[in-house]
Amino acid sequence: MTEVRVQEAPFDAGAELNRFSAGRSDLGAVVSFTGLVRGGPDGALIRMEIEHYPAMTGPAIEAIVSEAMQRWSLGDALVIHRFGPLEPGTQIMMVATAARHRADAFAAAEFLMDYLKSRAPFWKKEITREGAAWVEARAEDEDALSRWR
Amino acid sequence: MTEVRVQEAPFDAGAELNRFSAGRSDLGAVVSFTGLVRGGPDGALIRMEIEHYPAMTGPAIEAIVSEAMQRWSLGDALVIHRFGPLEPGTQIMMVATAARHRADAFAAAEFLMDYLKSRAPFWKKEITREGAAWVEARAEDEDALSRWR
Amino acid sequence: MIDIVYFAWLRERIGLPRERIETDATTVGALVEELRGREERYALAFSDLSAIRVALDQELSDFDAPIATVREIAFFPPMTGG
Amino acid sequence: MIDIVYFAWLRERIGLPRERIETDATTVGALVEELRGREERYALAFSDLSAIRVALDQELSDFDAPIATVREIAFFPPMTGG
Repeated sequence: MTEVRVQEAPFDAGAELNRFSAGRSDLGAVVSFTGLVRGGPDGALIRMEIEHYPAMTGPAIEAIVSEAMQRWSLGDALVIHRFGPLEPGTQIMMVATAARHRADAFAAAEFLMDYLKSRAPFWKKEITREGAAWVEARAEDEDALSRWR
Repeated sequence: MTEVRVQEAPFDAGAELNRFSAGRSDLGAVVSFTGLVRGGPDGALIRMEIEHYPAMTGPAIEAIVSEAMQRWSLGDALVIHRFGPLEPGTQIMMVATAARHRADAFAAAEFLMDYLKSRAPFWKKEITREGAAWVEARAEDEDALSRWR
Repeated sequence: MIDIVYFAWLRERIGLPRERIETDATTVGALVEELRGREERYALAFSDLSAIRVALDQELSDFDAPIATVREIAFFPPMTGG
Repeated sequence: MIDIVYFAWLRERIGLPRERIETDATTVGALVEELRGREERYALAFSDLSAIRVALDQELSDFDAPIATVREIAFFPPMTGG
């Protein structure tokens, strides 16, 4: 019932949200998160590149989604994550959750994001006019996991 | 910069999300919530009707949005809420928030929803084969406000 | 003269969405007492104040609030939007 | 024979994405020690283990884990997806 997609191609977040919400007359609440490539101060970013670990990425995300489905009363969940080169302003990834009650949909979406950030095997590299640099993990992202334990 | 719309007409949540996200190369995180009309067990609901207090609705929502913009580091916020007759499965309302960091976008969207539920002047009536009944406020919705104080 | 507006089941029980009245009441609570004394449908509609919210000139308020300078009072059940 | 895969700056510092090696190491940590001893680029790449994560057969693990039955070991920096 849930859907996980790891892809190089762009996706249309609005179309995905509509498709995900369509015909859910049993579920009243849909939450989505969309992650966009920030251009950085004065548009310094030329592009972002995302590397991933193909053999692990799908199973790791599926495991995170299964955990969310067990923790909350969810009707459905969707995760799309891109890899490869990404232009500033374009979508990196999205998650969506559907539930009867909004508290479940919100909590599950935040949980999915927190775990995807720090436990799914993606690495971001930023290419600017000054050169290329791997994005460093933020301590806040690791800390964010502690609230779900 | 923020946008509040109170309308009888349906809206396209996906198109609104895309429009809201477009060209935000300064903001990396967009959260949306969409509320749908639930059909009820075995599709008992014929339709929902939403009454509102036109002179108060707009200003009340604007005040909630202003409060959210002050509390979190938000780049933008959108609220759309319908009134009048609504078919099962269709959108009742949506909120969207955009921020640099996802924690701000998530918290602000939940705050907006909690306040819209209990502080914006809308009343839902459900029309089923058995008759019409006003939806009662849930104690959980009032309780939800306490965490923001 | 003050405008009173009713919404949802309050509007249905009282049987009208809006009325303009003359009153000497100085607070919302006193006005409600006066309305209750008018007719059975008002007494019924206002029988449980814990289930009723009030807005003065489109701002949420409460039953203790003074109404001397108020132009529009709204009575309605707890909101159920979102 | 065991496959080792590297990602992000670990891949760049070591200069290859994947290699197959023969080893007598029984844990991840012992394997890392062996790699460090091979060449300067490995010593540099593995100089700060607190900045390195490990996965055994595509499951997150740690440096104490045994590797006797493992087919693929992955080394990479903390993930930065989402």
